[in-house]
Amino acid sequence: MTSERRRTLAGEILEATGINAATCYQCGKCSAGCPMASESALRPHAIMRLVMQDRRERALTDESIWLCLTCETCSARCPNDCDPARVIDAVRELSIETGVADIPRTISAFHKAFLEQIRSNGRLHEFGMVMDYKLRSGELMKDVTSAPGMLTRGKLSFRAERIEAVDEIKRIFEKCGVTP
Amino acid sequence: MSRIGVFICHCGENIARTVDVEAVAEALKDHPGVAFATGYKYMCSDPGQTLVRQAIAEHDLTGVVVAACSPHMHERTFRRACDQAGLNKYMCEMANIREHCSWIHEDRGEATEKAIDIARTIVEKVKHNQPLESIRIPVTKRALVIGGGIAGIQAALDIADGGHEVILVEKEASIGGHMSQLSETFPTLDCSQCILTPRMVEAYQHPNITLHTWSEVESVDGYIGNFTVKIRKKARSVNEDLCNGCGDCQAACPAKKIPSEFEAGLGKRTAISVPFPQAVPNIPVLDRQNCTLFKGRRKGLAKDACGKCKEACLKGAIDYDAEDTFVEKQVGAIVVAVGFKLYDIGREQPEGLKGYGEYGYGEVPDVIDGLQFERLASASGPTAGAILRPSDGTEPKTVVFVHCVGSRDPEKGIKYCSKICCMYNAKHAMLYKHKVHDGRAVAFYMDIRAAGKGYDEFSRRAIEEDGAEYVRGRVSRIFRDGDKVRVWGYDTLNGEQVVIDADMVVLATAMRPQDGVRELAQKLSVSTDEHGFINEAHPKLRPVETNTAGVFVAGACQAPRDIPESVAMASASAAKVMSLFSADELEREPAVAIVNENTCIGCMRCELVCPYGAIEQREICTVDGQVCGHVAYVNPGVCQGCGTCQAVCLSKSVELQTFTDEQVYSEINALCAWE
Amino acid sequence: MSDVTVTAREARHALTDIAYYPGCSLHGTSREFDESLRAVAAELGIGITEIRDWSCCGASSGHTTDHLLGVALPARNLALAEAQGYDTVLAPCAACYNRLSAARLAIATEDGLAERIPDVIGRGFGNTVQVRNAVELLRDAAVTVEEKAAASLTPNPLEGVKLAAYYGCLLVRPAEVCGYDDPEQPTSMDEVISACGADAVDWNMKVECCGGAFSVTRTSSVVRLGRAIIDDARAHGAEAIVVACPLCHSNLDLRQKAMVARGEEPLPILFVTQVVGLAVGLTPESLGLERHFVDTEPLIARLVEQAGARDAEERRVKQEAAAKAAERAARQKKGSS
Amino acid sequence: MSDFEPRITAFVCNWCTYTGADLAGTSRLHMASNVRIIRLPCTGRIDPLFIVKAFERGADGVIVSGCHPADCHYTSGNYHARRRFAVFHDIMEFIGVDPRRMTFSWVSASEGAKWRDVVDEAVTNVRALGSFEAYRALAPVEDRKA
Repeated sequence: MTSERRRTLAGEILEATGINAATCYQCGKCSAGCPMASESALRPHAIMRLVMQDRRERALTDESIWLCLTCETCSARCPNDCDPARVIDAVRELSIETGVADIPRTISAFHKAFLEQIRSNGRLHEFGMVMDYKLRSGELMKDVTSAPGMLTRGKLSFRAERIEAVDEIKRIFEKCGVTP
Repeated sequence: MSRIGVFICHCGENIARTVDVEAVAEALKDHPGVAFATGYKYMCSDPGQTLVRQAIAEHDLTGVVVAACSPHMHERTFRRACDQAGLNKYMCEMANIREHCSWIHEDRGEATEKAIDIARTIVEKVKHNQPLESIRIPVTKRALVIGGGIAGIQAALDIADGGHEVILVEKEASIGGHMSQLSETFPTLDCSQCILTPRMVEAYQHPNITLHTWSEVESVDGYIGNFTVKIRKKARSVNEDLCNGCGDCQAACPAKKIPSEFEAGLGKRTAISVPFPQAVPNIPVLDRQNCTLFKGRRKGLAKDACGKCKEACLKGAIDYDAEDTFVEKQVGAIVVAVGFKLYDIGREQPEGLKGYGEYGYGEVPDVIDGLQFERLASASGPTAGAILRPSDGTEPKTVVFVHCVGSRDPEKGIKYCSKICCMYNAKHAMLYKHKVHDGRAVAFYMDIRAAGKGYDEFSRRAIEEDGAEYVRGRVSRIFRDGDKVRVWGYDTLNGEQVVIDADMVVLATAMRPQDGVRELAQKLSVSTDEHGFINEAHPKLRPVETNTAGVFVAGACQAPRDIPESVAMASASAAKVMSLFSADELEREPAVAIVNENTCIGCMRCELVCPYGAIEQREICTVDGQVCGHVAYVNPGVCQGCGTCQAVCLSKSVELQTFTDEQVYSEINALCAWE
Repeated sequence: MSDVTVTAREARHALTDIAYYPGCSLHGTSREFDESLRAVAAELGIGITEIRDWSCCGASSGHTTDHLLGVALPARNLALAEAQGYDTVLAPCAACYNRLSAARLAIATEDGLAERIPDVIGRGFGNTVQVRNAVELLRDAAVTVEEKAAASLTPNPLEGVKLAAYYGCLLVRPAEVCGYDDPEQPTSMDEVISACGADAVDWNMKVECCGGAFSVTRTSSVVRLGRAIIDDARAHGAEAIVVACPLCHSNLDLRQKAMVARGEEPLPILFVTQVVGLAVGLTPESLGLERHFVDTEPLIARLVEQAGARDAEERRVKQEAAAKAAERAARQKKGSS
Repeated sequence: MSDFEPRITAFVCNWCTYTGADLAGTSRLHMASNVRIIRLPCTGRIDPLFIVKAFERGADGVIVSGCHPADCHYTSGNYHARRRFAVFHDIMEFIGVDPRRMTFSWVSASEGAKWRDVVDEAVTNVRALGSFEAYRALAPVEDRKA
């Protein structure tokens, strides 16, 4: 049975999250409240449907899954407890694993830069992060105007905070098989 | 030594084709205890039965086995025949060699062999049959109907017209139930009041109906045909015999600002009041919670703070010191028709439900529920039928109707479909469009469920002719924005978010079981489902019976129901009640369990497993009357004869008549005749 | 569920000796949240100690990239608090609060996770510490806040100030993770605001999303969502929006520059701790109010002015009373002679 | 062993399975003739000793069948039966009766075809297991005939 399921997208989602996509009856309440609906091609209920129909290609490669703010509004209001937010999380993970992800450059750059900061310092060094992000995303000039303000307001510092047990963090990343 | 007659039927060719009937007769002739065995073409025919009767006389038979069709087919027939011949009818059993043999086998040899086995087995059983008397239960030909909504009224009228006494108990001040609150009814749009009120009056004036309003069922004892019910008549503070319903008390009452339950909170009432002008009976109830006088008394004031109604009443019908009284009655049957309530979806939920913070019900005045819209649309309502929104009394130009609020929502509501909402939403949209021609009606739905005569046509009409806009998708949020109510929805059909600035929103909230139905079910020992609806005895074949004999169910207390269904169920229960009342005594097969008090150890495991509560403890005394222990006792009136008690009895002290251990074991033993 | 989510009732116990998990933002872009929190905690007698060698919770990048990572990173910090002998962790940053709570829930409910985590983080872990946020903590201390506000140099300085409590996503959703307040119509922050003597306005965008982590990556979205929130708050008469989340703060504060540039009236965005600080009479400097992009000066000025006016009024009343008394005394003199 | 025909005793409830078997008959569904039915009001009435007795008297297999859960004519009799047999099943195995000789099933009044399948399957299984000799070794249970 499970091996049967593992082959379908819905099966994999079930394994990863314990959520049965078939419980979604497409009422659209999730999409009605989604703050990003106006900007994304696939709305929460559509992603649920693609999962149900095992349309892996469409679900995993669409930019929309990367436009989710994980604000959880959909899950909070879902009448049938389908937890679309969690499903979308899982779909994202799958799309990374299978390498088909078409992550908007800026967003992947952001996540990568962010995680790299954590891996190497244990904490987020925003200044370093922003610099790294700019390099990864190529958005060099964006927000440069606010950087000075950040500095004068003491919101950004050039010096990174590094925790003592950085190796612990590196180990966690290895254990989870994540390399930014 | 028993002398059993075995009668093997050819059933034309049906049995004889595959079973060698004569061979069977031959084989049985020599079987110990068999005095006579013969075959015949049609055993159930009159000559066939005569043959049985003669044999009983000639061979002085002590038992009869008819090897023919299924006992479900002809057991009655042949038992009657035996009875006529003076042989106790419970000494007659059937061996099923048709359905269970000749019809399902081809090989004549095998079939014949099996037929012989079957006949032998039953012969062995009959050897241990005992002459029994069928149980006769006297029937009190008076019915109790609980609930005075349309279902209860219908059931009461049908039974009363059938010539039997009916006691109708209603917990509110007037009968009429939810139907009296409705404006117009789908799919015909005829006025609810106009079709209901006459029935209410009829029930009130019917010589065979005793009406107890402002009353509740306190306790129920006994069993089918013989229930004893105790009814609590709650203190009305108004003498029902003296009151002439002039309404002077109501006019005099200073507490006029109390939200009216009948108007679903959209109107006000006085502390002493009749719920609505057409109330039946037209006798007010004094609401002690909100009455100035009783508030004063609760505060412990030395002198009564009010008394205007008493002064105003020329009949002297008002009695501030009235107390609850009780009426005890014998009834033979009970119809439960306590109806439903709406799921109040406000944020505060007493019963573990979550409520809908996102819909602002109870916080945004112009977000109302279906029943409130009924009152707005009703000619007798607070706005005299004009659609005006609660907040500022203006006419809403855009009204949003939301389906499935609480229904089909396991997370915040209940998982079932409330069934009537699709229809009343369509009705509401229509009524609104009929009253506000330039208005816009938008309905958010998941599916349109309009199965019923003329139902789908009706909901289509709302869309096609009255121009209601149907949007497929649930609503995410409803909130107040200035003097508008903003609705965030989604159109799943063309994949767009839909934002509507409405003037009023109507939520089709779910149908739930009436308060206190579980307690009532307990009193009646009928079961309820996970939601609290009353369980029918069989979902298909016994839809208005309950698992307690003599208790029937009608209307929305069994499941979400619309008016026609409720009425149909009510008439069905009435028919059941009347067939029950058609005889002076109930005759029942003596298939009941009997306890051997000498061996019973009083462990009462039987009481635990009995599905009918037919088993109770009974004290046993020594000769000088000293209680020396207890044993189980089975009430034959209540026992239905499942035999579960016997299977769990440790001391083998309980026997199910017609299926005793002796009988079963001798059947089993007979099967080794295979050797 | 209730054993892993902290209900207000559970939280009522001891407001002292709490493990403090500031999180990266409070050490960086939102240090005023950290400063004001420490100042307020000291003032209210809430004992908080920073967790030794805490690390980042992974924020949304963590769990959007890998579920296990998203659980492990918070778990390490909970394990630290456990090891350092605490039973409650204060995570003022809504994002951290959410990640920490979510991790607790996941570990308590997902098969095999509880067994797996110690190996992943290389530490023993019993999942015993409760996670609480700043709003929750201040709501539980509301009585103290009222007293202090009444007793401050200029009593109830925030009196009459209209504030919009903005919860956003991470404080209230998902309900089974947060669960300390109603997910659709929360009241905790409003309670804190009223305790401060200010008026909590009734508005509509309390729990709508501000754009969260998209601040840098999809600024356009953040501006769109932020505007809706700011406009609604202003429409309902708010003089400032109160937040308890660094992300919300920077999204609403920093991104308002665009609007201001277009000549729109800016709306100050305050951390809930700053509001409480002002109420109990702490100085704006000690609360880091100068660190905001949207100038809080006008608001402060208005408070000072209001306080001044009230003092003047009181003084006038006193003088009048004194004058009357003097007159009366004089008249009596006349009469007696 | 090829010509061995198993003898199977079926304990069925009057309201569901017995009626279902009637339906099989009226629908002329042909099936193996090895099964002998003993009619009881409800599976709740079935004392495990009935089954022991059947084996003791030389049955090679036993079928117990009643109403589907929740459809019991007596509301809960079949639940009690179910619990009882859950335990009983293991006991039989313990005393050396191959559980495959026992079939427990639910056949409603409308499932004539299902009854046919239950019968044929039971017969095939028991035929494969061969004649139940062990019963001769079972301690003779004293006849309950009074």
